[in-house]
Amino acid sequence: MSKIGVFVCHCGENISATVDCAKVAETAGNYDGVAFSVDYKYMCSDPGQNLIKSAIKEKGLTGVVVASCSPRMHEPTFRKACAEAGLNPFMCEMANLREHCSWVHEKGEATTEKAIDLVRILVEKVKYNHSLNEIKVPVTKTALVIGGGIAGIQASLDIANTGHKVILIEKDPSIGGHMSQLSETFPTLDCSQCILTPRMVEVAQHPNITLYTYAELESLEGFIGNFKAKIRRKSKSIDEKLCTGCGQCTTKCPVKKIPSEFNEGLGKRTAIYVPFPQAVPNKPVIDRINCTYYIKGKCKVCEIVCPTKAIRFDQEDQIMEVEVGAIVIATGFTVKQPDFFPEYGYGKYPDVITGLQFERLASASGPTLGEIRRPSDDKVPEKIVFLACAGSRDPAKGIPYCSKICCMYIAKHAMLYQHKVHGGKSYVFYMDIRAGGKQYEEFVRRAIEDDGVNYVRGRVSRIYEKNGKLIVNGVDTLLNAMPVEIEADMVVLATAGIANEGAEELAQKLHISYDPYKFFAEAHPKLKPVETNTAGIFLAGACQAPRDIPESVAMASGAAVKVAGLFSQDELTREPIIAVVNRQAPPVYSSCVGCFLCVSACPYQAIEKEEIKNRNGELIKLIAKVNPGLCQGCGTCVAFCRTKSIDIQGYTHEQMYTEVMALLNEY
Amino acid sequence: MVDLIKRAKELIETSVVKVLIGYEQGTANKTRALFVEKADDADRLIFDSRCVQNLAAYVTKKEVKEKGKMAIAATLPVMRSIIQLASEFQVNDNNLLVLGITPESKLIEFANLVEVETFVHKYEIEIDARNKEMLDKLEKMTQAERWKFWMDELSPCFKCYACRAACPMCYCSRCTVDFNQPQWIPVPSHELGNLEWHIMRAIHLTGRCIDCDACYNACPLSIPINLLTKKMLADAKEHFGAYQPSLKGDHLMSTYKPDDKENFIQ
Amino acid sequence: MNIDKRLVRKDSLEKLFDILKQNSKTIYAPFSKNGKTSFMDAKSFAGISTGHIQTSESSKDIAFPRAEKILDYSKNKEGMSVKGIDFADIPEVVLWGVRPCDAIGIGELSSIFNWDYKDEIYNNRLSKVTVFGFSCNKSDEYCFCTSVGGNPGNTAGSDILFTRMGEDGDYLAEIITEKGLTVVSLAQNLFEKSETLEREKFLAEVPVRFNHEEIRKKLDKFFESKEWIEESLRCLGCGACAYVCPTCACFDIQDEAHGKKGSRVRCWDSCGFSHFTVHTSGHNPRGVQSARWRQRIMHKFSYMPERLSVYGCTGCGRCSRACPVDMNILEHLISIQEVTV
Amino acid sequence: MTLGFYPGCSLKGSSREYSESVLAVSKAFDINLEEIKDWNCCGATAAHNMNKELSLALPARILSLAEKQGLTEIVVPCAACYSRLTVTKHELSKDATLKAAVTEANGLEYTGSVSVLNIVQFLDKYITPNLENRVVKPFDHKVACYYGCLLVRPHEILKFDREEDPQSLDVLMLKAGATPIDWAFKTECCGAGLSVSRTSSVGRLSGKIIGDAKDRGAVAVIVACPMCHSNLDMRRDAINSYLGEKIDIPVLYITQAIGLALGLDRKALGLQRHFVKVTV
Amino acid sequence: MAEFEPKIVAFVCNWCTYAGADLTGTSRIKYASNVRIIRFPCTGRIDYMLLLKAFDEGADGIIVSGCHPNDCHYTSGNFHARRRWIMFRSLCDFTGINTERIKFSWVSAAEGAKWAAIVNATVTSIRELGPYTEYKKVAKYPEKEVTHG
Repeated sequence: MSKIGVFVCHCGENISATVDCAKVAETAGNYDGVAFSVDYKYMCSDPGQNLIKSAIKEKGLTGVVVASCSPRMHEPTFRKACAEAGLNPFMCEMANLREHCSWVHEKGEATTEKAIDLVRILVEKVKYNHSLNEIKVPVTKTALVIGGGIAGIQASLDIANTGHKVILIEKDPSIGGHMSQLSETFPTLDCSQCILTPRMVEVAQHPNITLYTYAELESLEGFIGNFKAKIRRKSKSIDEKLCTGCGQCTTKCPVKKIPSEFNEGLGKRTAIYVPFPQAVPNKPVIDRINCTYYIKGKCKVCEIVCPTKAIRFDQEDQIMEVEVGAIVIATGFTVKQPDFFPEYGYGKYPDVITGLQFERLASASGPTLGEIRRPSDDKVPEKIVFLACAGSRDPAKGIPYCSKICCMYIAKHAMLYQHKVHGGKSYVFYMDIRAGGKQYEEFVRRAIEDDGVNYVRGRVSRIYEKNGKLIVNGVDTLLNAMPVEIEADMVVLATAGIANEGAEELAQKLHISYDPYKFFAEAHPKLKPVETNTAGIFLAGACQAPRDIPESVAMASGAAVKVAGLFSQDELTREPIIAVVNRQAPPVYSSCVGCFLCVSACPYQAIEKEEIKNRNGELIKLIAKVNPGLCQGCGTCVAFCRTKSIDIQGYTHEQMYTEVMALLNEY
Repeated sequence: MVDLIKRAKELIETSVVKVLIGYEQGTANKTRALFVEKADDADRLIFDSRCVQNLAAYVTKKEVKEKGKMAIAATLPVMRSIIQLASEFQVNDNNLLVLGITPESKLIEFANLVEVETFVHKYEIEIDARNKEMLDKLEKMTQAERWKFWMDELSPCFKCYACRAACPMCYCSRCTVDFNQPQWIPVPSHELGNLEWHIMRAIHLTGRCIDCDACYNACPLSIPINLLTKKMLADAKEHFGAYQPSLKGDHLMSTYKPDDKENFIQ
Repeated sequence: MNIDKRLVRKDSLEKLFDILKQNSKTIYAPFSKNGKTSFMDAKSFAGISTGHIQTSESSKDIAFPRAEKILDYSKNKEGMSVKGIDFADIPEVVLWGVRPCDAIGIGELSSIFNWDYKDEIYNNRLSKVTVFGFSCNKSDEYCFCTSVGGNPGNTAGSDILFTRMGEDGDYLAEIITEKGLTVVSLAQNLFEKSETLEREKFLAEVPVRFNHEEIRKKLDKFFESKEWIEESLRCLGCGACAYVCPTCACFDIQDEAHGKKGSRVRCWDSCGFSHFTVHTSGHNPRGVQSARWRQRIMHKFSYMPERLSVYGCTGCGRCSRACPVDMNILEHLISIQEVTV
Repeated sequence: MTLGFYPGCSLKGSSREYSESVLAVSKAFDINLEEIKDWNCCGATAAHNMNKELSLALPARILSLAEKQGLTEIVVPCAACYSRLTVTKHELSKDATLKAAVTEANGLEYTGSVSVLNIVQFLDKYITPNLENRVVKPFDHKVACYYGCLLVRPHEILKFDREEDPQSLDVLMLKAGATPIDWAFKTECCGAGLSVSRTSSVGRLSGKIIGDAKDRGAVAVIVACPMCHSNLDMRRDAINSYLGEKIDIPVLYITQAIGLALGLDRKALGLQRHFVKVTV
Repeated sequence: MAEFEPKIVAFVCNWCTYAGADLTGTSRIKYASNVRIIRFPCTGRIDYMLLLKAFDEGADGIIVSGCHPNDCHYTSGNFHARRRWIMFRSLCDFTGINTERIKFSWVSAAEGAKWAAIVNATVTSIRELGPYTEYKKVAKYPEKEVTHG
């Protein structure tokens, strides 16, 4: 038989001014199973809490109902008080007499009646409460960072600097990401590599960071604090321990005409290669698709010239399993190939290039050593046209959203062009200029006003080649929609920033959700921008949406703090308000029939399949099982389950049913 | 169904399946389920327009499942049921072979459930004209008239649960009505018990019911309970697009679209 | 009491109905709707069905309702107060148009409710019922009353039995019990004396299909037979057969609580349901449908004869008609008779 | 085999040679084109600027007549007619009220069961599969395939070819033995309906088209639209005066070019009707 | 005769509407006292059978309320709930249950005033409809049993 204590608080006069607290306590005292009932001026005060504690001890209470303010205010207070008196904190419930009653109704019988009802609901509910223990989840204090661009680098360093271990994986042979490809950066025009490479080196040398380049996530299991990740380390075909990075092999490799990914196809590389001179690690990999040895079975020049005998033609991919407690995804983005705009002639005319290619042309480390020269004939373009929104904000043919970074980099490109090609003429076709950001608007104004870039508000309908010139047909909407025709030497398309190819598969491996554009979805657009729906997995940088460098870095540091916060405890303590699937004695085992509709309903991928086996190890049935590490306790599955086989602690079927019954009946 | 008999014999003789579920002549002018376990019994198989019982109700039955791999002579509604059951992990290619009987009464053997799904998807689930008319009639009534209609129709229900037993989708080992802590549905077949049982049944079948009318056909009192599930089918189509059982497991009621439309939430 | 035979003119039946109504009798009679015939509270004579072979449901719920409140309770400071049924509230009922196979079922049902404990509520309800039996003048392939000791003109269980003499003929009324006589006394002049009363040639012919005594003996050794499994594989485990049966008497007790107050309700249950015999431990002694189907047959043809000296089957054939999967009890009984044990 | 045929006004008037060549090529492949009886104007450029319901009712009537005539597939060589018919089908399929209004206005039942083929779709489906075997005189010339604005637009509705860089005519001409040039004016405006009212604009717009075709070495321009043909062929004087030179590149309908490759009689293809003499 | 005071049961989620109702309190906005709130973690947890139970036990009106679309604390509980409500409400309507007696709303934690308005509007409209006699008649176990029909 329950022994419940009811503690009615006056909250000074906040409650008692409109509610007859004595009557509430008296009525509650008459309910079955109520062993103690009292009203008091301030229940949350020390004497108030002591009243509860001593009643628990003296009367041997099995449950407590505190009728005072909102549980959102003082539930932790009273639960703690109960715990201190030896009562399981989850045997304490609160009736909200202040916010939901005394403050919103006039003094009178009806208000007191309501207060009585509210208390009765909780008295009946608490009879069905069970002692619950907080869930403790151990934490593996190693973070996995996926992606070695600026976001991944920043997140790794920030986590590593809090003293925790980091495993950083990067799919390419070097870390650095898109930022390493950039020439100068807006709005300060400082050299991208100059600010990035020290960080890259720091990553490589940090004692807390283990870096695996040429590596990808194979699979992920587990949950917050306890992930098991399988990492595929793609074969580099070299022994990294022996390789000194001397460069003999890359110099001698006979296959020299492979378009360089780093230079966006504007430069060439060899089959055994280091993507760029400042690469970290600065050790080569063999591109097996283009290597003569792998194609024809002979060559091996690199092996011959290698002074340390580090070449390993028979090396295989390795699958490595690591245990990590948190994951930061920083896989970045890619740009939409502009060939979906045939009218712009990308791919047809060599001098129509993308913004990223222009970065390489403008970069001192690029194929032209920083001189702006046309890919077709190496001439310096005298007239250049930049097209904004080549795919962005174009629901019909491109993507509906704004790629966000283009307005700024176009201004930068035009400015760099003006700085490098004196007397050159540059045009920018744009829809709107979006330069929200510190020093951003000023930067664009500088391009227009100081450097004389011609901004034309309008779109381009067609580009074609004529007599060695690119004819750009556009319109100037500020000039009464007059057609504009420019004979340009070069055209740069600000192509849309889109999610990486394979983002969807990665999201599925990680059990995180993604938006309609395949960018990874944050847990809350405003308040949880770096969290995902899966606890313990965080986002940094442009894998969530197109982001510029400062934003990527800020996100990375944000994610790092989330990881550090998680790692600051040895165990995660979670409220046991989670779902559970019932278990019964054989031969039933559980009333769950294993339809797994709950799996598709769960927002957290917290429901797994459990095999029920008999003593002989034979599979009897499959039932649902809730992973307590992943379940957040929303209860969507509970309302879904046809057989009522799944229930949620703290809001069980019996508790909620009883609340409804108690609300409408005399007890 | 000479083809079916021949194929059934082969399947049993070669032990591809242990049991084949089909129809046989029953008593009076009824047809009924036949479980062919010996090749000779296959001669009793028949198929004609009277064979409307949804045999898929048997594929989840413990006693039948325990026999081993099953084959089933499946009409279109049966195939639909099987796809829905497969999407709920109740059957799979390892335990079930489908011998389809097309609406033109052609026998068509499927290599796997994916093929069954493809076949099933060729046909949209359509509510027949007579019932559509009945739905229209009910929708045009006032709410009070509908209340009276259902109170009258449901009052004879004595809760024999033949509707549940005949329904392939009611395979739960413990139905909500059998749940008594708390007692969600009153057990007695009084007005409230009947109303809540039938509301719950219809909701549980929403997005799962393939409209075979097995529940109605089974009802010994001919209560038009299938109108409830038909209404849900029609409404789901209007709100979320036409329902088709699908192996993808994108169940109508356990998924959502952020832009689901309604006009009643303030 | 000796059975008194009287003539009731075909157009006197309505007059009889009206007189009963004038005497505050509640009359339950069969009416047809949606192709099903059921007993309903008859407000007027018009529309009472006569052409049907059998009603969909038996008339047992006149004394054993499918759901009946047996008490109200309320909790108070002093403890619990309980209010049972006031038998005075149970109306006097005439059950009109009962077939002999249902009428005889009343006796079989009563034997269960009076086996050991005398069920007060059941007996009280029954005491207020006067049964107007109507002989059968047609039958169908499901009927087998003659195989279980009944016949289409059987008087057992009826207070008055009417037999229509010819397609559009007058009625022969056999007044069987005191209760019947009491009713007749309300309308003496409608029950005429006549010398030309004939009966047998107007009754339906129902062939004897099996020997129930033989079956009973066979069942003693039949418990472990594979037949049960083979015959019941298609059984879906619903309760239709039990609920339409005139003699099935299983019930469940439910408490419907509303806070301090509540009611206790008796409602039908069926041995065909898979959860019928589940123990609290989870163990189910009748874990498969064949065991449940066997229970149904054994109970009616072995246990009841053994313990109550009556068969639990009147041969009405309803269960077979109602079954959604053609579980035909007659077919199975014949096959049991044919099988050598 | 028989298909429905909707010529529209141009094919009965200024572009008779288009009609002639379509019929000639069809005949060569044993395809009977059955004209829709009592057909009316499709409404073309004017109607949809004036009255939406009317602009749908006109093509709907044509489609209704085709249905009545038992035709399931109709060939519509004129790009403008094709555009109007297809747009109408699209609009009526998604708006039941509009459909009801249009049906009532026409007094003819409309179900939308007729499928509409433009000239390229028609050739693709019925001619191309056997074209290469039947070519007797390969059209061995450099050609500029000109699509104009209507043949492939609006893409959302027509869902045919790539709207900015279409390929379908090029592919056909390749099969007929020609070498299609890569040029930038495939879908640029020819001046269209300004032909009469602002001939000089047409001269400029069409001039750029003809000029580029010539610069890239084309010896013929291939079209699939009577309007385009008129502007590029009939307005050659205006074009020449804009370009300041005399260009005599002929403009051929796709069906004329294919007809030539098939070895059909030049007169049967109506080649004599052009303003710019067809020398290829 | 005293004015009919309807009994209204409110099923609300913890994170938005419950908090919104708290804000109504802290803002001291007055509203009708007929409503009793039952707190759920999320609208996704609200079992539609509970709504029927409320009518069974004599409620005259019901409010179901949670986070606005896209604002669910659990991301999608309210989206699931919405789908269920669409179907459940339609089924109720089809069986003749008066759906005017069930008010669905989105009330965020910032919408204290909206909560008060919803409650007041519901109380007013239910008061006009009167007690839910039809349902109550069915829900209470009939005093006299009859066979059927």
